Parts: sequence; structure tokens; C-alpha cells
Amino acid sequence: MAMLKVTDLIVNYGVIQAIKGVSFEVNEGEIIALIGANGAGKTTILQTVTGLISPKSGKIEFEGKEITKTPAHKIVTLGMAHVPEGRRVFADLTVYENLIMGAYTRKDKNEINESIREVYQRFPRLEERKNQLAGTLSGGEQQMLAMGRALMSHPKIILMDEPSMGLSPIFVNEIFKIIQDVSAGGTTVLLVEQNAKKALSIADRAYVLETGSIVLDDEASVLMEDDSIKKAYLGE
Amino acid sequence: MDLVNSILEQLINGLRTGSIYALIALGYTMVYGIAKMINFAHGDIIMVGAYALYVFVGLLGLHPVIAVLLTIVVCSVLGITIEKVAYKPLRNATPLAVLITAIGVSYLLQNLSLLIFKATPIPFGSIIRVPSVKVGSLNISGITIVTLVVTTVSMIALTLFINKSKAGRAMRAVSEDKGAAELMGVNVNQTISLTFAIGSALAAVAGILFISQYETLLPTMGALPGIKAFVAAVLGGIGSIPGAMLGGIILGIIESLSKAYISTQLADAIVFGILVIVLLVKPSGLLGKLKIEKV
Amino acid sequence: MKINKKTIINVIIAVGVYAVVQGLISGGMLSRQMTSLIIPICVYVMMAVSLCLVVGFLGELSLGHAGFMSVGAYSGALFLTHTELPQLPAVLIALLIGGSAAAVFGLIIGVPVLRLKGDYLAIVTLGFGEIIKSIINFMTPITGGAKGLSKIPLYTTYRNFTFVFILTVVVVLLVSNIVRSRHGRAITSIRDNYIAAEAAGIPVSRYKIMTFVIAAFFAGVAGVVYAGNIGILKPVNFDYNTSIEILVMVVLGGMGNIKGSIVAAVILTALPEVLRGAADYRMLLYSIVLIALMLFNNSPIKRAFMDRRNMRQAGRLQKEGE
Amino acid sequence: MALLEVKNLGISFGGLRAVDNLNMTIEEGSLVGLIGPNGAGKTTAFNLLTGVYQPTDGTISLNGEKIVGKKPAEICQSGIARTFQNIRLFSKMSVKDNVKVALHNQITYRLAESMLHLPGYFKREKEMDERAGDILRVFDLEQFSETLASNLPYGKQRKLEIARALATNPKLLLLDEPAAGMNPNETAELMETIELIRKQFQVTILLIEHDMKLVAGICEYLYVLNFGTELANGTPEEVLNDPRVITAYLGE
Amino acid sequence: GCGDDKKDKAEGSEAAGAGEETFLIGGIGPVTGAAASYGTSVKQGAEIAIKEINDAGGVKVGDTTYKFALEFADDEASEDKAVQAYNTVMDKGANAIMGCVTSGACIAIVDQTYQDGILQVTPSGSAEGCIANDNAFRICFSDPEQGKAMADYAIDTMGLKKIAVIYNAADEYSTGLQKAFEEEVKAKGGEIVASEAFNTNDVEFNTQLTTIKGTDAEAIYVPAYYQDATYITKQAKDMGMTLQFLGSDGWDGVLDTVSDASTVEGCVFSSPFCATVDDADVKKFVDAYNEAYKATPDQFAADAYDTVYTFKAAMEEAGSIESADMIEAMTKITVSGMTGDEITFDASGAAVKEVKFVEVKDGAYQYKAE
Ligand SMILES: Nc1ncnc2c1ncn2[C@@H]1O[C@H](COP(=O)(O)OP(=O)(O)OP(=O)(O)O)[C@@H](O)[C@H]1O
Ligand SMILES: Nc1ncnc2c1ncn2[C@@H]1O[C@H](COP(=O)(O)OP(=O)(O)OP(=O)(O)O)[C@@H](O)[C@H]1O
Ligand SMILES: CC(C)C[C@H](N)C(=O)O
Ligand SMILES: [Mg+2]
Ligand SMILES: [Mg+2]
Repeated sequence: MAMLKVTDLIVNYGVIQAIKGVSFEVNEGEIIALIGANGAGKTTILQTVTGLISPKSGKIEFEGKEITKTPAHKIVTLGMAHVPEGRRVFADLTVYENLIMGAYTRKDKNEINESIREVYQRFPRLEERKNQLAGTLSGGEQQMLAMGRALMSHPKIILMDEPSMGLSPIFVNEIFKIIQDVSAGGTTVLLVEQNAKKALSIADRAYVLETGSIVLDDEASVLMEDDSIKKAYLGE
Repeated sequence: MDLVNSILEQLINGLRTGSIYALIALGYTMVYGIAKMINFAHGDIIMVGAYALYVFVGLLGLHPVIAVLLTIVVCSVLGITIEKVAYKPLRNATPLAVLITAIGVSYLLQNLSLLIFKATPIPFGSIIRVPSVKVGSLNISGITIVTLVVTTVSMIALTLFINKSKAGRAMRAVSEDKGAAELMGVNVNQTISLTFAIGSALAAVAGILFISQYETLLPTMGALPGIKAFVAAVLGGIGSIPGAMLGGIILGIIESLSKAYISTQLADAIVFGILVIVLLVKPSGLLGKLKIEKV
Repeated sequence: MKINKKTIINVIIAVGVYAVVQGLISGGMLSRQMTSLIIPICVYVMMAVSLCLVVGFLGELSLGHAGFMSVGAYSGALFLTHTELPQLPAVLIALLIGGSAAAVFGLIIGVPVLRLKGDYLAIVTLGFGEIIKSIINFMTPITGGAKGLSKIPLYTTYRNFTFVFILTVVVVLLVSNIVRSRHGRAITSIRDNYIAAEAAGIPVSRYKIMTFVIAAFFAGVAGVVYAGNIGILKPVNFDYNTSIEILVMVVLGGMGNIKGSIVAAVILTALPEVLRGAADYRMLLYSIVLIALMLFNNSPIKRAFMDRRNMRQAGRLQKEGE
Repeated sequence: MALLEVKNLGISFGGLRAVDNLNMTIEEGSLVGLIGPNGAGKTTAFNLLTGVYQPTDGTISLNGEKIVGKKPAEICQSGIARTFQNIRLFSKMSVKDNVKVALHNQITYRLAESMLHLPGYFKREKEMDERAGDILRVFDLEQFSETLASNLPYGKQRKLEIARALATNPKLLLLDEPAAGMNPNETAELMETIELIRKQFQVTILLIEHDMKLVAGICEYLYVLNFGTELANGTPEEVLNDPRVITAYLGE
Repeated sequence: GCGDDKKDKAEGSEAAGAGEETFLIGGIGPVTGAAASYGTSVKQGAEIAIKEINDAGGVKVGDTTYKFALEFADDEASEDKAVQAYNTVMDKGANAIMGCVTSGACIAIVDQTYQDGILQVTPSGSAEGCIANDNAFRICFSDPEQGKAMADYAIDTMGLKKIAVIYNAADEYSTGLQKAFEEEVKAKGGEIVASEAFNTNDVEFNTQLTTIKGTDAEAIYVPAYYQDATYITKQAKDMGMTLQFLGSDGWDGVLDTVSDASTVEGCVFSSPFCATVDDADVKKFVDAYNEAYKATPDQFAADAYDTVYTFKAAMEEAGSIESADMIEAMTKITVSGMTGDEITFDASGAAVKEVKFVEVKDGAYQYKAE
């Protein structure tokens, strides 16, 4: 059974139809990439899945349970985390407080502290800046924080919206390693990326989105070799 | 000696009003800090609190302690209801739209109470009987002391709550980015309701102390203290809880001193003049953080 | 092309409104109650439109607009009570004096405007309004203090509707012209993102002050008309409640929407009068209507309606383009 | 004389030295890249150049004229324009108006002409419309002229930012991560656009970017920042093969 | 159409026979906002008088019997709303104007009522400008008149010399009284030891009281309304001050708003009306009012009551309901009412009646013997 199953999803902004009947599945343990040009609707899909936007129609199931109408904060409790586009860190909270917020749904203090240690290990820069207000971090530092914050909830599945945006090359590699790590640790990943090459190189399967519809889906390795994909998204 | 004494007395007068302003300002600042809206109806919730106490004690003859608790409940429920009905549908609108709705709510509460309780002021004796304290030749009334204590305790409790507790942190997160907070698993609606509940409970307490000090009920009684408290909150740095307290007390003292030694007619002008000067020097109020926008 | 069509429609609306109202007045068909609303409506339209410039376009919250109005009203009225000039020149000069005096205050308020933002500015404008009020109250020998300034010649009552109407149209026109110009764009860009506006070369400080000065000038003009209609001025009429009433009009009209401000000014000025039949429930109903309008304005129903309209317009534009 | 001369530039935030002793020389007509790890101080350097922050020490001169202490708007008028890492459009204005705001100091008329819509107004507005159209056409945004800026997809918003910056007729154009959020094809397209505007508008360009394809592809010279200070500078070949840059920034 | 109030009145006189018509009184005053209590009192006081007169068969003028009706329009005590309120009642066909309740509003409409040639009687507008024109009259005392009377009484009868004043600087009624009072006190050789101002809606008077405490004042004159008096007397008592308080007619009703009657014990104020006086007519009015509104009428209600009787007297004297005739009749009539036994009107439009002084004694109002 698919861990996350989206069926015939339609999303409107006012009268504009941004998502035009999209269906896809994410199985437990997979890394799924969702690629597509600017404005294709990737962000919209992620936001709809986590309940920030309500769809016009369609069905979203998580671990066999329908969550189409479940409010976002409940979905999080079910074990889904979301690294939002544009980072959206809490600017007036310190780095540390941001991380603690990430563990909002968790109770055990010791476990939370343990997770914080893990995050600091992954992103030493965050530990250096733990008492700085998040709003004054550089763009890349904020991206790390957003990622760390999402990991704090120990999610079963994590949705990432362009996690490598604005990161230095060394860190882009790092981020993709971290994603693989996270996945190896048993967390399922749904990844939206502009860096399609990297995304496909770590993904199991991928969906290609064009103006609100899925036009292709296959094993990542197959898509990497697909000529049209190469031309349109890999810049080759 | 005489002048010193008179100044001291006027300072205590300032403390008397200032502590009430401070208490009201706490609620104002709390709601502002989290819901990012100027709740213009805050003053009128104070009025409702005062009338509620009057109904419970004066008309129904309940024990004052029970009446006080009920009053707090009534105001909290009212605060939550107002938020749900009038502010929540405007979550995504401009903050100004919410401000205007709040003004509408303020009119509504005033006119409702005008219809129910009529325009004639209703006398209502204080339920707080604390003897006044003599310090040298100075006399500090019991109610002033009670108000100061309540305000200080509320301020400390509120500061700790917002900064140290999980719910408080959630509130701050909600105030910055509701969507992101939701993604952390925070129930945004519940958090905002809680904010209004606490803010309104503070208004209820302010109403109780206000009526105990002035002993007269009027449908419009909340408007002026509401505005003054708003000024106090801004003076102290809106959103800053200790700032609200400081602002309230300073406002009370400036008012009292300028009435006594300069001119009553110009007292408001002086208060606002000082406010303008303070803000020009410190654009985010006395204790407010200056938010630097990272570019 | 497009602008012209709009202009023509606006002219037709203005002339139509004028013809109907003037016809009703001279035909004696308007009730006295309605007649007495005409000038206040014009005054509040001018107030709302000028405040719209500050709140809607510059994006700064001002709670002291009535303060400017009072400066204009008092200075214009003082001139009118002391001048020997015939009516028309007297009124014209009074309007200039009122507007200019208010503009000077706009300039003074400009200083904090540069340093402060958002709610801090709001409270300072509110403070300035109250300071102006206190000072007027204090200057009893000149302004009459609490007793008020009375015996102001009634030069701008409904009997001079034509004059007041033209004046109102001119004010609206001037404001909407500014908005659709490089100056207006500069102001709006400050609202949307002042950092980017600065980076694009907009002298933000100068434009902020300019906006306040212009808005204050028109508020002063409106004040003179107000004075010439009522004949008595009291400081209490210009307290923050009045400022808030005008702000309500601007927000209800949809921020940065001049037409909306006008409609809201008309509705909200007339509403308490229309509700007179409700006797004791009048102000209660007023507040309920206000809340309901605000909620409706931001409701999904309204948004869906606007979306559909925008769609149709977009469709039409496309066709025109083809 | 170089177009831009930066000497010993520095700024601290509290105890944090965000930019320290930065020296840069940018020749007229060149296309220079500013790279470095996250938090190295690149954006801060832009903020110093454009007057958003005031440096604690150092000097900046544009065409020999010192610009430290000037306001952002004045610096813009002296000839430096920029885009922002976190997009800052005039979101409730149309795409065309976004550009027209930037034409503010290029095509002017008086307040009286605004208020009364005198002939000068129409003439100048028409000129503005044409200029804005020209610029939008370069970025392929003309068909979105009347769209609200906030309704554009992310990639187009980035382009509009560049268009707006260009409209101020700058001598020096600062681009902060123009390719962020773009896919390789879009990036390639952007590279062409940058080359194009460089010629067509004769601007000198200084850009921050983490996309090495873009940096290596179009920049003629690079400065590398690390912890606020200069780590290296030189041609792309030199810099990108510098072991220090590789350890600190590029990775393997 | 007619308002609800009118229908209520109509019930009282079902046997509306031939030759019976309505005389519509246009009332104007605040029934919402901060001044709502004054307007409400006026409206209710007038309604009592109207019911009384209508129940007694109305007013006979020639062959026609007139029943009174009241159209009361809210002016929120504001000048511009007053003009609209006035026009509203004129639209309804008012035959005479009762109002406005507050002076500013009253002044805002005096010129219009003059142009319309309608009889205007203000129950409570005490500023001089309220009766600027020939068609306008007033029932209550004028401010200077009352302030002077209080000063005379304080110095001559009560033997006071050093007096402090607390007045509302933003209110014309209060400043009018204060000015007249202080002038007269000085003229009589007394001394004003402190003159402290406050603002409308103030509730905090400790500052002013503290200042006065530091003087050797024997008494404090508070020309203000009963709410203000309530706060001032209470706070003075809390401070342990035991000075003699003097007040103006605005004080009437103060016993209903103090939480503890002892705070105003011994206070003396000038007043045209006292609800607890031992008088059959007053008792009848107070009882009727009490039954209808569950409240004790204050001076404003009494003023309004007398206003209605003034209209009645003027109609009867003129033998007509034309305003021009009634205006002419006004200076010839004598009205016996709640605020005076023999009220007449002088050419200026002011009511001529005796200033009386009331003392609070044992928690009740009591006329001071002259
Ligand atoms: N709030 C909104 N209102 C109206 N239209 C919107 C809104 N948000 C997105 N859109 C439109 O919906 C479409 C899909 O946008 P979305 O942000 O999901 O794209 P995306 O694939 O994430 O693009 P990018 O790679 O640029 O982030 C775009 O055409 C965009 O303009
Ligand atoms: N206003 C500020 N207050 C405090 N610290 C700041 C402020 N602005 C920047 N900083 C700090 O200065 C350092 C440099 O930030 P800057 O934004 O210039 O980095 P950057 O090189 O642009 O990084 P990125 O590539 O991630 O955008 C960061 O560590 C940041 O946290
Ligand atoms: C009812 C009172 C408030 C009226 C007052 N005597 C005045 O003239 O304003
Ligand atoms: Mg996206
Ligand atoms: Mg940066």
C-alpha cells in the first residue's frame, strides 16, 4: 500500500486552475522527485498535501487514511513534515527556538534534546548561531534551519520544496547527502527540485509536472536517460 | 518640603492611574504581539467585565470571589467569540480591515450595553476592601496597592508564559507565520483563541479593578482607558510585555504631573508630545525591539 | 483608448449625479433630512479620498486626519468671520487658507512619519490630532475654546451645492490624477516595498512628506466646507473618533480604491440617517452593518465575484488586443 | 579609473564581523562574480554598496566619487541598481508599473503636471510606456504587462526584478542570486539574457551566484568571500581551481 | 410614517373623535454616545408630560383638540448630527422644537429654526447663544445667571470666603458657570484659591484634589454634571478631605450615581428641581416617571416636562398652533411646572424663575431655606 496517495487532485487559485487533476503515489522508504518548470505547480501540490491549501476536488490519503480535509496541524501529528518554499523560518525566534518549534508535536524532552544534537551535528553552522534570531541568518543558513526544523519532528515522510535553493555548491552536495541519510534512516521523502539532475540521481522514482498536469512518470534512472527530460530539465 | 511632599503625592496619584493603564496595556500588547492586530474593542471588554461584575455581585448577590471568577470567564468567552465571529474570517485580509472590524465590535458592545443598562451611570461600590497604607505623611490607597500587585504579577506571569512555555512559543510562531506554525503542528485557531482568552481575561481583571477604583458604570467607560492603554503600550514598545507595564505607569505619572504643575487642558497634549519625542528618539518605544529588516 | 473610455464614464457619472441632486433640490423633492446630508457627504468624500492617499496608497496608517480638518476648518472660518469680502472670493480665499494651514501641519507631522512605521506612526498621528485639539481648546480668545467658534457665515450649505459639488469633484480628480502619475507610482511603490523603492531611486522621505502634505491640504479644504455648512466649530468634533470614522470609509472602500472610498463615504455618512427609523437600535444596527460589510468585503463570496469579473475583463482585454 | 573601487570595507552586527576588509575593483564594462559560502557576507556587501547598511569602515567610490553615507535612492541615481535575494517586487502593482517606478528619475515631469494631467504628463507617460515595453520585451515579459507582480511565477518574478533594476539606467548592476529557483534550462536562458542586456544597455555587472555553471559560463572575473573576508580573486579558471576555494566552497 | 413612540401615545387616546389633531413636538438630543443620559432624560420627561396632557383630553385650541406627539431624533450631542436631526423632525412635520439638549448642538440649529420661523424651546441648553434669535426660548437657567447666583449664595448666605473650583475646561456649560462664579466671588470680596480644570470623560481627579488640599480652601465649587461630581466627591472622601462641596444644577441625580450617599452628604447645589421635595405635583411626576422608566427623574427630565407644558400654555394663549402666534404668546404666559411655580419668559427668551438651592441631607435632597 502506498504511504501517500494522491488521486485526481484539482487546485484553484480563484478562477485559475493551478493543478489540473494530478495523481501520484509515494511508497514507504522511497525518495520521490517531483520536477517541473517555474510555475508548473509543484509548490501548490506540496502545500495541498500538507493541508495549507484546500483542493477543489480530489483525494489525498496518508497511510490508508484520507486526509484531504484534515487541517495541517493534525497532518503534522500523523508524521508528515514539510520544508516549505522560501524557508519560512520564524524570524523573531532564535535558531534554537526554531528547532524546538519543529518538535512541537513531540513530548519527550530527552528525545528532543537528542534530536537537537543530531541537527547540530549535521549543520554545525546552526549550533554556532543557536542564539541568533533566525531572521538575520543568511539565505543559506536559513535553508539549513528550515531543514533542521523539519527533521526535529521525526517525521515518517518529509516533503521538501527546493531544499538546495540558494545553497553553496558544497552544501548542495551536503544537502543531497543528508536527504539520502534521512531516507536511509527510514524516512520517506517527496522532493521538489529545480536541480533535476541531482534530484534524479538520488530519487527512486520521479514525476514530471507541466502546467498543472503530470506528463511523465518513471524510475528516476530511466528519466535521466530520457531525451526530452534531458533537454527540458537537465540542461543537456 | 511642602513642594517635595506635593510632588510625592502627585507621583502616587500618577501611580494610581498608571497601574490601571498598565494592566489594560498588558492585554492590549499581548493581543497585538500575537494576533498582530490593534484590538480596539479591548477597552470595551473592560466595560463588559465591569458590568458583569455588577450583575453577579450587585444584582445576583453572588460571593465576590465567585463573581470575579465568573467575570473572567464571561470576558474570556466573549473575547474568543468576538475573535471567531468577527476577526477570524479576516485572517487573510489586510490588518487594517481587522482594525476596522474591531472598531465595529467596539461600537457594538457599547451600544448593546447602552440598550441593556441604559445611559444613566450605575453606582457600584468596590468589592475590594483593603485599607490604605501610610508612608510618612503619604497615603497610598488600598486599591492602588492591589492594582500594582496584580499588574506586576500578571506582567511577570505573562512574560514567563510567552517566553518560556511551549504554548507561548507557539504563540510567537503563529504571530510570525501562521502557515509555517501550522506546519510545525500548531493549531493556529486554538492558539489565537487562547491569545484572546488571556487578553480578555486580563481585560476582565482590569475592569474589576477599574470599577473598584471608580465605582461608576457607564457604557462608554472603556473607551478612554482603552485609548490611553494603547498609548501606554506603544510608549513601552508595543508587543513588549514589560514595556506595557512601564509605559502605563510612566503615562500615569506624566499625566498627573502635567495636570498638577502645568495645565490640565494641555495634559493630553503634553502626554502625546512626550510620546512623540520618545518615539522619535526610540522608534520602537521604550522597551520594544527595533526590528531590522534583513535585506 | 482605455483611459478615455473610463474618463467618459466617470464624467457621465459625475454630471449625472449632479443633475439628479440639483434637480431634486431645486424641485424641492428632497426631504429636508436628505438635503442636510448633501454637504456632509461632500465633506466626507473629500476627507476619505484625501486619507485614501495616505492609507491606501502610501500605506501608512493615520489616525489624525480629523486634526488636519480642524486646522483647515478653524483657520478658514476665522478668515470668513473677519473678512468683508463678497461671498465667492471670500470662500475661495478661505479654502486656500484652510488648505494651506492644514498643509503646514502635514509638514510638521512629516518628521515623525520619516522615523516611524506602522502602528507607531498611527499612534503618533492620533497624538497629533489630540494635540491640535487641545491647543485649539486652549486658545480660547481666538478659537472660542470649549464654547466653540460660532457665527461662521454659512457660505457652503446645500444652497451652494453647485459650488461644493464642483469643489469635491476637483479634489477627487486631483487626487486620482496624482495616483495615476509618476508621483503616485512612487507613493504606491513605497507602500509595497520601501526598500525596493529606495533601491529603484525613489526618494522615500520626500514622497512620504509630500503625501502627508497633500492629504492634509485637502482635509483642510474639506474642513472649510464643513465650517461653512454648520456655522459652529467645536474642538470635540475633531477628536480621534472622527479620524476613525474617515479611516473606516477608506478601509471599507477597499484600500487604494478611490471610487470605493467615495462610495463608502456616501454610505457611511448616510447610514446613521437612514437608520433613524430604528430609533433606539440605530447605532447598534450601524455597528452591525459595519461589521457585516467588512466581513462581506473579505468573504469568499465577494472574492469569487471579483475573480469572475476580473476574468471577464481579462477576456475582454484579450479580445481588444487581438 | 575603475568604475567601482571598494577599499577596506567592513561592517559588524553586534559582535559579528559580517564583512571585513573587503577590497574590490571593477572595471567599466566587465562582468564580475561574487561567490562564497552561505553566510560569507555577499549579500551584506551588496547592502553596503547600495546604502542599505552603512559600513563601519572603508570606502566605496563609483567613478571616483565617494558614495559612502549616501542614501539608497541617491546611490541609485549615481548609477548602481540591484536585485534582491529575497524577491522584493511592488507586489500589488502591475508588471509594467513596477518598471515605470524605476523610470522615475529617467523620465520626469512636475507635480502640477501630475495633478492637472497637463500635456507634459501624457507625453512623458507615453515615453515611459514605450521604454517600459522595450525593457519588458527583452525579458519576454511583455504579455504580462498588466498582471499583478505577485501573481507571476517565481522565475518570472526574478526576471522582473532585473528588468526593474535596468530601468533605472544603471552603470553598475548588482544581481543577487538571479538564477536561484531556476532549472538548468531557465538558467541557460538567463545567461543569454544577461549577456544581452550587458551589451544592449552597456552596464557593468556584479553578480552573486551559487550556480557554478552560470558563474563559469559568463563571469570574467571572480571575487570569493569567506567569513566576511576575501579568500581569493581572479579569473574563473584560477579561482575555481584554487584549492582553498574548493575546500571552503565548491567541494569535490 | 410615524415612529413607535407616536403609536404608544395614540393608544392612550383611542376615542379620537372629530376635530382632533396632533401637535407634533420635534425633540432633539443625544440618546447614544457619551451624553446619552441627558437626551434620554429629556425624552422621557417629555413623554410623561405628553401622556398626562393627552390622558386629560389634550389641548383645546378653538374648536380643535390637539393631542401631543413626540418625534425624538438623536443628535449624539454633535453639531452636524443636530442639523440632520432637526431636518428629520421637520420632515416629519414638527410643529415646535424641543431642543437641542446640549448647547453646541442647539447653537448649530438656532439660525435654521429662525429661518423656518418655528418655535424652539430648549429644555437644557444653557449657553447664551442657544436663544440668540426671537423664536428661541429656554427653560433652564443660563450659565452666567446660575454661576452668579451660586456665588452670591455661597458668600452671603453660607459665609464662605476661600473657594476652590474644579471645572470641565472642554465643556461650555462648565466653563460658563466657572467664569461667572469666579467673577462674582471676586466682586464680593471672596477669594478663588484654586481653579482646577479637567476634561470631558475624565474619571481621575486626585491630582486636582491634591492641589486643592494644599490650599486653605473652605469649599470646592464643582460646576459640572453628576457623573463628574460622583467621581470628585468620592475621591475627595477617599483622600480624607472634608471640605464643603458646592455644585450646579448638573448635580441633580447625583444621589443615584454615588455608591455611597455619605460622599455627598452636606453638599449644596443650585437647582431648579428636586425629586424628593414634599410637593404633590412633583410626587405625581416622580411616581409616573418611576413607573414608566424605573428611575427617578432628574432636572433634565423636569425641564423637558416643563417644556411640554410651555407649549401647551403657548397654544392656549395664542389660540393657534402657528409658530408665529405661539412665539408671540411666549412672553405672556406663566407656566407652573416642576422647575418653578411661576415660570415666565423675558424678551430675550430666557425663563424667569427663582434659583433654588438644594442640600443633600441624610442621603436625600432637601431645599435650603432662603
Ligand atoms: N497565491 C496565488 N494566487 C494566484 N496564483 C498563484 C498563487 N500561487 C501560485 N499561483 C500560480 O499557480 C501556478 C503554480 O504555482 P506554484 O508556486 O505551485 O509553482 P511551482 O511549480 O512551485 O513553481 P516554482 O518552481 O517557480 O516555485 C503558477 O502559475 C502561479 O502563478
Ligand atoms: N542585519 C543583520 N543582523 C545580524 N546579522 C546579520 C545581519 N545581516 C546579515 N547578518 C549575518 O551576516 C552574515 C552574512 O550574511 P549575508 O546575507 O551577507 O550572507 P551571504 O553571503 O549572502 O549568504 P547566502 O549565500 O547564504 O545568501 C550571516 O552570518 C548573517 O547571519
Ligand atoms: C444636558 C446638558 C449637558 C446641557 C448643558 N446645560 C449644555 O448647555 O450643554
Ligand atoms: Mg515552487
Ligand atoms: Mg545572500
